[in-house]
Amino acid sequence: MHVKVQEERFEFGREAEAFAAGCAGAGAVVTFTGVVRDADAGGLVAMEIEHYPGMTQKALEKITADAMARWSLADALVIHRHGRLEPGEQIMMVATAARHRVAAFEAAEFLMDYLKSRAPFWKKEILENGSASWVEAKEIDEEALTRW
Amino acid sequence: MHVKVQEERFEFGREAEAFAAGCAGAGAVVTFTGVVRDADAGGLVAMEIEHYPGMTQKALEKITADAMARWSLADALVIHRHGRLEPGEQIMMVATAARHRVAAFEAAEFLMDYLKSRAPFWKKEILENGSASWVEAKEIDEEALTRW
Amino acid sequence: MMDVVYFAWVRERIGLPREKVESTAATVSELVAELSVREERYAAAFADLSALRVALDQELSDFDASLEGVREVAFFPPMTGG
Amino acid sequence: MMDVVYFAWVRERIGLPREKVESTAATVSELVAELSVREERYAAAFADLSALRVALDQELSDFDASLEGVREVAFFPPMTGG
Repeated sequence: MHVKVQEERFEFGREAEAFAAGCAGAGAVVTFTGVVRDADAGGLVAMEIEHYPGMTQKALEKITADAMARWSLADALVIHRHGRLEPGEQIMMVATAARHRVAAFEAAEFLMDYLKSRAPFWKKEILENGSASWVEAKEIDEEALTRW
Repeated sequence: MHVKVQEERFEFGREAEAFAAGCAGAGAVVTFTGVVRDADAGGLVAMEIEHYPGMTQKALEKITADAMARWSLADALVIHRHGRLEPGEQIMMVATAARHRVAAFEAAEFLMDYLKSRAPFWKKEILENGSASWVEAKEIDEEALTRW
Repeated sequence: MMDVVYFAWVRERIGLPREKVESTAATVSELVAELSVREERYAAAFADLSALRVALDQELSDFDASLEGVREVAFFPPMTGG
Repeated sequence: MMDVVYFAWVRERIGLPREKVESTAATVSELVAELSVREERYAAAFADLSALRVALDQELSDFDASLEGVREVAFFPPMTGG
């Protein structure tokens, strides 16, 4: 199990390759990567991600350990960045390895749903016109948790 | 959209990185990789994958195009190997890119479910004791298609 | 005259990967019946059609389908890719 | 004496990330009530509790929870990670 909270960029391909190589007996490996998009309207200049340093690592470790146990994963990885990110930069990734594909997919979706609504990160969008606004939590992200 | 049917190994990390870099505006990228496991009992020496050369590329392109349209994907990738593979080798991968995570996950699961049961590949397991047997299709893999 | 191709254990049981077949069968089922009476190995391969799949000109099809205009018929077990 | 920390727009509205608070509040709700009467910026930040989340000693909690033995209280909007 690997949980990293960091400001620096990470190399998605290298992380994915190392993760898969580390659990070759697993059969099924799923990864998810979140990328900073342009805002839907009015060009996004940057995304600023604030977090709660004392709590973040613990919260991610708890969520990841829950997924490991529930789906009997061979391994799991979570990387989440904070600080200032520009469009096209990768915000975070998760990876899961299991004997069968259904478990690997479900565990990755579970991790994403919990990260979205239970890990202490807050996103702020900085637009071209200089305005800045906190991203609001979505109802559907909260509802997604009821699946688990 | 990228569909490759090949005997050679592929580098999962490099393919994943290139795929993600090619659709940076997408927001969400999901990958799945299948790895040759040891057999549950009686050590597996190799997996031989037979395919139907005239049909394979077309069948994969059709399935991938269906996923692209249905989930409005920014991009999709399928790589599937054939020939002789040893435990630990990667058999295949899929990758999907979409604006939101639910679409990227669903499209990747759809691709996997269809690849399992509708793409013309057949796996044969070669065991340590010299015996060889064709992997039987699983009822649950056929049932998985009813979800779509 | 059409090409008939076999994969996986169907190929092994029949003992060859591909052959040319002269047939007046109108449907896949009729072709299966013609082949099955040829030799025991065909009868063995085609004994349980529920364990077989068929593709016509490289598209999945079924045993009721017409062979009119078809150039390549493929028989194989359920796929196990992924 | 406990540490009270704020994140995202709660931090911006109150105007500081962290402060020490002397309080006899037994629950989170009582602490919120005490802070809200201090100054308008607190009242503004705590106006709608349904838009807020609270963590006690770095574990998610709720507004009814007891503050007994708690050293750090955090207030913030619903999280938006991932």
